[in-house]
Amino acid sequence: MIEPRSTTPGPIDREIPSSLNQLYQEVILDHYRKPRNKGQLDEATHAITMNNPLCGDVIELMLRVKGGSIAEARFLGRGCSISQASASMLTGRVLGKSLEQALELSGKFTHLLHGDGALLSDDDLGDLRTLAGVSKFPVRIKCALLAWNCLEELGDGTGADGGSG
Amino acid sequence: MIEPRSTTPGPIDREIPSSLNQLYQEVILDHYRKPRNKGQLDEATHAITMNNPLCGDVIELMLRVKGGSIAEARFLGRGCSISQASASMLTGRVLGKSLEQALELSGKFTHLLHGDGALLSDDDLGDLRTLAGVSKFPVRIKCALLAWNCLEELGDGTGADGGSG
Amino acid sequence: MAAMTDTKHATGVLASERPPEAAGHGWDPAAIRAQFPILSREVNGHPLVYLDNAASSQQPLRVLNRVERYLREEHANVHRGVHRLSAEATEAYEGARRSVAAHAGTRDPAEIVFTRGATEAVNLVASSWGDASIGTGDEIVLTKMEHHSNLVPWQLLAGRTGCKLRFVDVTPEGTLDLDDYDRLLGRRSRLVACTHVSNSLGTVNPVREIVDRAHAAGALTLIDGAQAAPHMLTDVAKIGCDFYAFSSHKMCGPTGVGALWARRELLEEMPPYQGGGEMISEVKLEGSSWAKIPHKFEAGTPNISGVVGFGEAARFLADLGSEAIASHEGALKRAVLGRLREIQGLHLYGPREERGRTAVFSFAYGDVHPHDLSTILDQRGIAIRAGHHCNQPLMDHYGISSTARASFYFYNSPGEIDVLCDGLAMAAEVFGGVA
Amino acid sequence: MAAMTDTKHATGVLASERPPEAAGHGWDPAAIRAQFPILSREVNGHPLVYLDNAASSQQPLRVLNRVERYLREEHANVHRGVHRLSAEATEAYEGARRSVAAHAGTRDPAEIVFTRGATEAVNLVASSWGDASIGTGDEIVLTKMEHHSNLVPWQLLAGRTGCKLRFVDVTPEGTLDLDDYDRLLGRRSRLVACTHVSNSLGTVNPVREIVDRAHAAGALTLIDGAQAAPHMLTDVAKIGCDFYAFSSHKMCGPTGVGALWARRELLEEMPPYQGGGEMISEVKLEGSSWAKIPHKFEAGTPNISGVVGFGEAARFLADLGSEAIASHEGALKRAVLGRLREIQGLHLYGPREERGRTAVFSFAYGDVHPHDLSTILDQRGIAIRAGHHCNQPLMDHYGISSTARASFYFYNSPGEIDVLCDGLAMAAEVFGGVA
Ligand SMILES: Cc1ncc(COP(=O)(O)O)c(C=O)c1O
Ligand SMILES: Cc1ncc(COP(=O)(O)O)c(C=O)c1O
Ligand code: FES
Ligand code: FES
Repeated sequence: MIEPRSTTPGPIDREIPSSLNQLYQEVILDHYRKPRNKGQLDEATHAITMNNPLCGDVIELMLRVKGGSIAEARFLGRGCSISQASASMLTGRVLGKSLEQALELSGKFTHLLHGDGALLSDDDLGDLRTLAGVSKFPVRIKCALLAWNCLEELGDGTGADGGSG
Repeated sequence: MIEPRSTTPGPIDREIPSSLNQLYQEVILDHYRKPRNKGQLDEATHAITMNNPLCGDVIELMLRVKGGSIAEARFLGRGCSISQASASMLTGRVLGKSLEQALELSGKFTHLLHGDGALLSDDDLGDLRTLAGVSKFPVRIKCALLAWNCLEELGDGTGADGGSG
Repeated sequence: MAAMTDTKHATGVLASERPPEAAGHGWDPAAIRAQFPILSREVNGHPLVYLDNAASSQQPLRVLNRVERYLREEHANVHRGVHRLSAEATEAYEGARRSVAAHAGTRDPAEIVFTRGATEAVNLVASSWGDASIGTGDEIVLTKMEHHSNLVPWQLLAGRTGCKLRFVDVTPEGTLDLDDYDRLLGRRSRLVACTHVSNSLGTVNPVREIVDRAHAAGALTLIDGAQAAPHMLTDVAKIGCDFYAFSSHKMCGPTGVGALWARRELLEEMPPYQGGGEMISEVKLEGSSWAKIPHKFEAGTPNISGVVGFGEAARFLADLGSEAIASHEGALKRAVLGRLREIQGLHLYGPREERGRTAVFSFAYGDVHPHDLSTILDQRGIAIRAGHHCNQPLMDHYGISSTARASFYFYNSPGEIDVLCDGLAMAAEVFGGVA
Repeated sequence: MAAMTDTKHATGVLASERPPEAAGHGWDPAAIRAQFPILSREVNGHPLVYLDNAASSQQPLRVLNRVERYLREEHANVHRGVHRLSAEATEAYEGARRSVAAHAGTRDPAEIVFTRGATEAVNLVASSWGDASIGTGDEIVLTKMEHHSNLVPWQLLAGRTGCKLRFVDVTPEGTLDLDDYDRLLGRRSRLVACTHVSNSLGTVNPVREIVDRAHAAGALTLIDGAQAAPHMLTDVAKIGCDFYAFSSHKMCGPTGVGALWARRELLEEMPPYQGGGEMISEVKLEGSSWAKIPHKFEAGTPNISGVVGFGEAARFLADLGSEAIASHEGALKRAVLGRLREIQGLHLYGPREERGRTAVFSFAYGDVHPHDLSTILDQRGIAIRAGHHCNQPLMDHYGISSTARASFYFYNSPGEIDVLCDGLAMAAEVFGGVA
């Protein structure tokens, strides 16, 4: 019979792997726990809800576009730290941009997540660069892109419902 | 590229395996090619059709029971040499027997096919003993038993339709 | 490649060559682990700690080797063939049916229909029995803890027939509310379909009781045994149910195969399920007649090698013995419960005591999202599952969208519990503490 | 056991380690045979001569080893998992989908739905597309040479919907009567379901022509490719059909897996098939929404190892090359036709010339019943099939109940033709001559 509690053979390596430290940086956890611009946007001109097939988590992205540029951005929904941080950062970085410019940013961000290191020096990405660590965790890239997929759908026009969120 | 016609490596063993000679004895092939009592039995008191799940072949067995004993037996259907020979022999061996006695014979025959060598000296089985070779070919036992399964169904009373075949 | 792998797992090969030792009498954890080649794999520089057994178990050498022998020496299409390979393949296939029948607790192998898995077994019943027997106004009683595989097929049936689905409530402790069950059961109830063991909570439901009450109300019963069969809790004769569904890949067997057990009379009455080869007796252009059970329900070439492996898995478990498995898993369960209770911020769903549960543990860990937790543990080689576990309505019931789930099997070791707890501590550190 | 087997088949292992040699450029029959461990087996003291390939083919080491590696190193349940094994298993599974898509001739892997086999693929279409699209008065055009798997599902659909089945006649040479086809096609035709290659006769049907005429009449088309895919005749883009069904186990892959290819728009419109895990997007007690294609049609844990092997088989065939396979099989076909013509009392069904047929040969041999012939040949290690080959209506058409069938694959050798002919001579002797 086995003992209900035994010791593992050999000492356990207690150090946190650097890949994890790079993934879960303080900035990211901060956005996760205190997301910016999370809430309903009553005067949204564009809104869409998308779901992450990996986990079923859902994000709703709402934009108010005024005079050709994004005047306000908010999001709702729940998910992991990566998806929440990414959404939170998105709502800050797209302000003042046209939808086109926002899509360009989305393209860059996607490349960053797929390991394009050159983008680490692209200031347009701002704090989004702290999410570069996700590139080492391929199954989690969908998390980081969830809010951005919403943006892309909105940019394509297909998701715009022109009314309230 | 391969040659359209080549020779096999090494000489081919041309001798017929003894198991085959025992299986396809002349008596059996003779019953196959000249089945006895094959045809419609218009005055049948018992008749049933059964199918062999191995191959889909079908045998219809018809009996005329008079005064408690089998006065006439005929069969129809098609199948392999073993099933045809077995049916042909059945129609000969059960004559004059009561249904009960016929079922007893069926039991013996079944044991013979499952390898009970002692039955080789049982005269009641008669030429059915030439089918003992089937025991070496387990998948073919169903062939040898097809007509006998009809008999057993009739004996159980379930298959009797008391009228014409 | 095969040869290389064998050299690498030499101990495993040895273990497979002395089955009597691994089987039954003295339970030798090391010998048992050695039977499972994948357990000696490393992940991210750490020994694999595989705690995702409720999703799919691993296969022992006995099963791998049996399947390999089948493929290297015996493969041909089954049934109706005269040549040797076909006869051998058929015997291997039908022999496996006998082993799986024994595992399910029936003496009649014809009561076992091979399917792709538990999911297809439920779909088979919904489609064959359901479409023939269910109409508008009829009710099917399910529970709020059903796996999607024992829920969606009934939703689809309801869409086709207009029948109504009713759902037995789940208590805060994660057990079925049997009073609610009594309220729902009524003269319109035609079927009660209920899981034997919850794949998220580990709850072992009182299936005998559930079946008896259903029968008293005149309803048939389907028990989803996907999470029970691996632990040898399956005994259809004792449970008294009408249908029982389970999967090979959760009980040390291959993927792509499972079984529906059903009472012979039911199977005989039910119309066929899919059409094709093997399931017919006679085919004419104008119409066809059907083969006897179980073949009536097995259209087309089956998963022969999968079935052969499934049979070997059933024999492997039988050789280990249900008591030995239960006692080892019980010890693991006790130990895990003790340790998890000590961990700050960890909230366990489902039964908090040993009784009435298996060694499947779903939990929340502070505000660490289950997927983040799984990513972190994976860096230590620990495989847990994060998500809704195909139990979205149960998640809704708890007001959550996912849990972290660690599910143990008999080949897990107490040492792996330590590694898990250590991983949880590391996750707390990564997240700067858990609330 | 695995280790022993490997030692025994050492040449095979070597061959598997240098795929480039076996693949493409020079066709080395010995190296190719060495890839298939079962081909070095003996039956009744004779080397196995496996001529039952139309029923099921054998698996090469490449496939066996890929599956074994999967099971020993990568197995976990697919999709939605975060931990390493689950990610690897998912990649292996979805990678196989890409390989199978390439084999079918599509660039869109989402157009490939994995099923248990060709039979289930047809049933899927009959159930999902059929129940949603077909009503009383509609007609489905089939042919008299369909395998039961492409006939019975439509009979069952006709039973559910009241639609009518029409059957294209077969000429004495075993080809489709296209004039009859034209007569049957009409404005009520909703679907034409036709086999690409006949499993009994070897006839290669003019599928492009059949599809074009169906489309002109406004009907969709399903091509049963079970006997075409093994010979790399499958190219859905060129054929232009709407559905295409095939099986892994007939093309060097595992049993229990096959594929339905269908045009993306059709799959997207079609309602789900079975309900359960994997196929959902969101599940509520009251109702559910579905996953994107192809997952919408793959309920439950799939045959993961089977799919992985299927993908490897598709790559194996691609590496051999369709031209090399066609040229080797063409040579075998020529040689067999030449030899069979010389044999007294042998009556060949189906096309008597090379053109428009594969190397599948159904025949009668005097009054020697096909099962007796198979028993006799088996004593020489020769595996042929006797029976109706799931083609009862075609047998009825010829007024027979069964044939003997020898079906060749690319790993067969010319020497095996000699052995077969010799076996036939022996059978004549056993029967005291054939009429
Ligand atoms: C309780 C329960 N039922 C049904 C299933 C479905 O089993 P499978 O995916 O093997 O068809 C599972 C496994 O996922 C399960 O845990
Ligand atoms: C022409 C044809 N269609 C369909 C099938 C059915 O394939 P499976 O049994 O693999 O489902 C077969 C094989 O038996 C076949 O030859
Ligand atoms: S795990 Fe759901 S969004 Fe990241
Ligand atoms: S093969 Fe049909 S009865 Fe023998």
